[in-house]
Amino acid sequence: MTTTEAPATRKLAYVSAINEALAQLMRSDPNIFIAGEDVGLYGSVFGVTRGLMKEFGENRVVDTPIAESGIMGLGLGAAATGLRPVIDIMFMDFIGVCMDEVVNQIAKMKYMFGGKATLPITIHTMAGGGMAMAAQHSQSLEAWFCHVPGLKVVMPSGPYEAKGLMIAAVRDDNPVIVVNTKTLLGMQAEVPEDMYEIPLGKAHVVRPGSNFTIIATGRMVGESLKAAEELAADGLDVEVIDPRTLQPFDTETCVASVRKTHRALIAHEAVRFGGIGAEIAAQIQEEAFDFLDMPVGRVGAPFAPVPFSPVLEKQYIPDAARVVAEVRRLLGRA
Amino acid sequence: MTTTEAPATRKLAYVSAINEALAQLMRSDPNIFIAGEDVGLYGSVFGVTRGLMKEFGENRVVDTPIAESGIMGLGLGAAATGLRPVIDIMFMDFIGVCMDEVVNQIAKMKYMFGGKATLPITIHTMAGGGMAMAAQHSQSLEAWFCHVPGLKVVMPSGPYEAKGLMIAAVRDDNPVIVVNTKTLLGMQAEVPEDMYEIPLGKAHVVRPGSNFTIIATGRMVGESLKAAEELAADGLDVEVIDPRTLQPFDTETCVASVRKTHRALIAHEAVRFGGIGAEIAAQIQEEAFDFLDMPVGRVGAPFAPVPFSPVLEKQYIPDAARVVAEVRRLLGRA
Amino acid sequence: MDISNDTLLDLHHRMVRIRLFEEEAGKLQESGKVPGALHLYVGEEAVAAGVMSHLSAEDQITSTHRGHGHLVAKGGDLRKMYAELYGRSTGYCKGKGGSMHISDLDLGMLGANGIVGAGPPIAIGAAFSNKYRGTDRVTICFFGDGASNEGTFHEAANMAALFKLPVVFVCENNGFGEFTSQARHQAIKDVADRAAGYGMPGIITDGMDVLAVYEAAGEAIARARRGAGPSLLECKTYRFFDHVGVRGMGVVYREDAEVLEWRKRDPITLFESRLEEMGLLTTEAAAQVRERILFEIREAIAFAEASPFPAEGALMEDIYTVRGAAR
Amino acid sequence: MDISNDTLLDLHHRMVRIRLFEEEAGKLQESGKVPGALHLYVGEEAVAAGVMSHLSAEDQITSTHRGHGHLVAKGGDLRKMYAELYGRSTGYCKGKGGSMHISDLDLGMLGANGIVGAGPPIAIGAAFSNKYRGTDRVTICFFGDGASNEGTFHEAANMAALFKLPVVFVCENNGFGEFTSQARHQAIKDVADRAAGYGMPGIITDGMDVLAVYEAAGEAIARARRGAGPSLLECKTYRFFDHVGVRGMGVVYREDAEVLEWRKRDPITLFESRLEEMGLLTTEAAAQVRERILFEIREAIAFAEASPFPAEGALMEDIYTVRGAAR
Ligand SMILES: Cc1ncc(C[n+]2csc(CCOP(=O)(O)OP(=O)(O)O)c2C)c(N)n1
Ligand SMILES: Cc1ncc(C[n+]2csc(CCOP(=O)(O)OP(=O)(O)O)c2C)c(N)n1
Ligand SMILES: [Mg+2]
Ligand SMILES: [Mg+2]
Repeated sequence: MTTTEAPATRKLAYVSAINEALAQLMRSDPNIFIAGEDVGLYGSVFGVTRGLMKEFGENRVVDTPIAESGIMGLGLGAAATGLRPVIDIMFMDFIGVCMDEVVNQIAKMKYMFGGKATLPITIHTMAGGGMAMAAQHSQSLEAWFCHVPGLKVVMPSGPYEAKGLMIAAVRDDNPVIVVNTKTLLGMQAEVPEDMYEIPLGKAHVVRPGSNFTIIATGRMVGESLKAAEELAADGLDVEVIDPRTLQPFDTETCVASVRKTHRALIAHEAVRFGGIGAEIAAQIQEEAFDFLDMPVGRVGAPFAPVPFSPVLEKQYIPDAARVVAEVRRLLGRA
Repeated sequence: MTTTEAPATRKLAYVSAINEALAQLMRSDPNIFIAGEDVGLYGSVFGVTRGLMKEFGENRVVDTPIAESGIMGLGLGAAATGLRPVIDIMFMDFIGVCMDEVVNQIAKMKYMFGGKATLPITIHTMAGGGMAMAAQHSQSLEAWFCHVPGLKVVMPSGPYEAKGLMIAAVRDDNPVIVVNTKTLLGMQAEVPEDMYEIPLGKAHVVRPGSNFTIIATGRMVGESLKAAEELAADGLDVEVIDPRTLQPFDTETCVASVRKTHRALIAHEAVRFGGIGAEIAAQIQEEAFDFLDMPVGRVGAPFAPVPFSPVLEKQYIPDAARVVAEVRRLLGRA
Repeated sequence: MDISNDTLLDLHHRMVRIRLFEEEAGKLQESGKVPGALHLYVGEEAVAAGVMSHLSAEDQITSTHRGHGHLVAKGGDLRKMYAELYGRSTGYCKGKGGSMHISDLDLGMLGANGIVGAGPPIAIGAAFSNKYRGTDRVTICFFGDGASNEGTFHEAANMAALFKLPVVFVCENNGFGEFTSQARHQAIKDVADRAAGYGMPGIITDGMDVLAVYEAAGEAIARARRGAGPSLLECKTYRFFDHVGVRGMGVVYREDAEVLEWRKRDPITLFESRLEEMGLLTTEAAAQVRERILFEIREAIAFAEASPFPAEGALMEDIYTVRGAAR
Repeated sequence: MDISNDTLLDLHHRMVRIRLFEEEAGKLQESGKVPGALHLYVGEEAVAAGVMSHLSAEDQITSTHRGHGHLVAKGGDLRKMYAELYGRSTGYCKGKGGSMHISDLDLGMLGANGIVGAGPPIAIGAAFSNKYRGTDRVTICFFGDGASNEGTFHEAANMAALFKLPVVFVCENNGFGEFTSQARHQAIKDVADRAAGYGMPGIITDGMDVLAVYEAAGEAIARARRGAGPSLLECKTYRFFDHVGVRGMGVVYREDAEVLEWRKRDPITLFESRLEEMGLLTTEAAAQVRERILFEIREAIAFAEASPFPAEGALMEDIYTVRGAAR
């Protein structure tokens, strides 16, 4: 864990950052293995495990049948007996077919057994739309898992976060769901070469600001930064916060920001109704009620399945423009 | 649909109200059938389908193997081809094993097919703790489904609601999840003998009040009524609202109440973090910000799996006392 | 086997129609005109054609992510199909579903599906419905060798056998689940071996020979129609293209030689030779069939391209059925 | 079969220990002392005893909702077991799990489970782990005839065979899934018939005959240990009590005559006759075994009753592992 290393000069794509994290983790701990559909020979359909089977062999990079409940159980049983599995679920949408293993088994085993089980298991998956993959390959379902005691949930917003959160997730002794975003896979940023952890449960102030707070997850962090630039023209000095971990949630950092700025909006790609933004908004008004100048706003997808047609999908998926518009609406400037 | 009939004089248990609704529905429409584990010969482990197989036969009251994905698919395929299935999932916790069918298939088929499918399917299940059934037989997971476009979600709070919402759910041409509460099954109340529908999407003001609003779901409606009585001693005139339907949510009725009372709290049995209370709180502060005298409060289960031991379970499950305490805390009177 | 000349030519026509539809779709995607992921059916035409020629529009099928072939074989309207791939409002799903959700309920096509293994539970539901309503309609469930490892297949197969539902499970065993060969995803050679574990017949047939499929499917379907219960029909086939898109050679997960070997048994070429031997088809006649279909395809693509994208309001429509608005 | 007298008496002891544990548990529940749902193992003792006597604490098992028998047979501490049923802090799960989640990881008992069919995926994970670490440890997956219809069984069985995992799937076929007889939940008579569909041996044995179970399990376990892969062992048995709780007669879903017929083949009585024939047990010796176990049970119940309930703070403990706190 070396978060204080000399600054990296190297740029890496998001997909490579994940890949590097996994390779370094596997080199550092022989108990770590990866299992999932086409993670081995093919290197995963998203390329996140490319080259790993070659380096670590079939026993540690396991191509599985298409059987997500079986795969998830494989991870659970292995974790309960001393290994440290990384289970890859190709698209987050597919987690429905192994929901019981995640929610009733993995999340609860420790508690049900009176604390005696330790389950250092990482579930890695890809969320989000924007690729014309329609309703069953584009969802962001993180809110479900944030509602389940026993799980941790992280959502990287860029290559640096993708690597650091993956390392922290795998090293954590609890079940952690890593929700990566497929449209970010090509995004480039500076990523240290050494292994570093981004601590779970700590939010990151990506852009400091004084009179408006945007709390954004995953892809919406970048969109919110763009929105912040645009809103600067309105005289707004926007603080952008990336919670990085959604469960446990860093209420403190977010509330401290809102106490300073008096205004807040939460932005995520998931459906707005019942998304994590609802919880964050509820918490902010609970903890910073007297500081708020206006209601806490929310930007999320409308209440519809993700449509296929790119024209519809563009209307569907939240972006910087949507954030700007909502901020202006809240401020009565639209 | 005869909601305006002469008042009933007959009392019925919650379980019998469900049973009567199902029997009347099946008599009225030969396309309605029920499928689930032990719903036939045994009449369901909760007794909700007792006597139905005798009256309607094995073809319409179908005992299935233990195979929830299969059962849910059976309902989906039957609904898509003209029948009106009621699918029984014994405990709500088990819905994890057929989550894909509910969320990726049933909820989305209509939209994915450009509107051409009609899926009049009702999913009936039992939620809630209080019976020392531990972590996998006691959950309230309605928030998951409220986050999924394409589904409707109802949560009856008493026998009257159990019957009227079931009839409305089955007659509705959309997938509706009916979340009943197992600890309410013995509750008695007046229930009309005829078939009546409680309209989906309409909240009910159970107890009018002037200076505090409690929005409560399922079992917490009764608990909140008790809390209201107790809070009357504090000089509070509490309005208790039962949304009855959680998706679509009747924001209007709730917001109107809060604009009048200026103070609100949401109470549900589900885990507080990410529960439907978060969404309701977020909406209220969005729509009634200037009317609020204090933050919108929330009562829900703590962030833990449901424990087995009755002493722990009692600490875990929200009740009237918890509501009273939270209201007092919010008002600075605790 | 008792099979009319008309049926023979119809089988041929169905196969060629699939092939050309898919080849054009692949080109459209490669040229960037059609967005999203396309799972093409090229190489497996004999399965869809052989099965579908026993069905009417009132018989249902459930499909997979690789669903174009099924819909074309069931008589799908190519205009609506291309329009859907293009994401236009005139498409089968008004542009909301795309390739992975293409469907035509009027033809009994209950949808392609983006979830592997989602079909079998839906299929038994349709079959249950047919039985419940006292019809002799049958439901075909298409699924892959990869999908045969999903729990949903197991649950549905068991229920189908138990309830003697009029359903036929057609396994399109093309030797791969995505990029994983059958030998690397299951310890058995024949998916049909699983049938006995549910109490239904398991039949293996040559999925490159449309007549073999036609005959085997005919028996299984007849069995289902007469109330004798479900069957599992495994068709050994091969996908010539890649899992997604067109390129099928020079890939890491299979040898080019293997592809070439299978291509020697191209179901269309095989069947055309047979028809020629039988004196039912000449090279010219075959070319004419192709021409006619290409004409239909070109017209369909033009239709698609001329069609409007979904209007702004469309996004929030078709999520719920409004009372009284539908059936 | 090569089996020592010690082992024979040990098998007997295990069975009686289960029986008496369960009978007492049933009484405690009927008297209202023990809350929640109890799924008792009475009638099926030969299965747990016959399998478990091949295992050490380093071999794992996954269990079901009907899990007491498995834990008792694996050497579970009756004090911690009763304390758990009572919801006390001294219980196996500190009172947080109860009957349906009773577990002892130190004994390799990976938990009873409230979800039917949850065991098989977990079992293959433990087996994978044993293989990964190069041990010769074996994992036993107990599951019911009802559970054999869940997709999870199918997925796990396929993966186990594919990866040649050291696991034995032991189907406790007691003829019912809850209140539904086997004939009403699957179209096959023998769950073992499913083994072939995965490429593993399927063996049927008399689940009321502890020696038959012992022998069949011994072979399957040896096979797993030597790296030859998984097996499916079906034990035909019967539950004497009701699905939940004690009353097993006068119920709507089965005939009393059927219960009585099976009770004639009570696994303990059968085995005691056999041991008597072999001159290894007398009526008095059997009574002494019972007495000793009852003594252990009474002591365990007293321990449970004297144990404290979980303290207030316990509710929010044991949800997450704090770094450095555990392994
Ligand atoms: C539940 C689920 N898991 C994984 C995938 C990703 N996926 C799409 S197609 C496919 C392979 C399916 O193989 P098979 O069933 O043999 O069909 P084929 O593609 O060979 O026609 C996979 C793994 C998915 N769509 N759904
Ligand atoms: C996923 C799921 N579905 C349904 C249930 C309810 N249930 C508990 S035990 C049981 C019967 C299980 O039958 P079987 O596997 O044969 O075990 P047995 O009870 O006969 O030992 C059922 C349906 C459950 N606990 N989990
Ligand atoms: Mg395949
Ligand atoms: Mg059973």
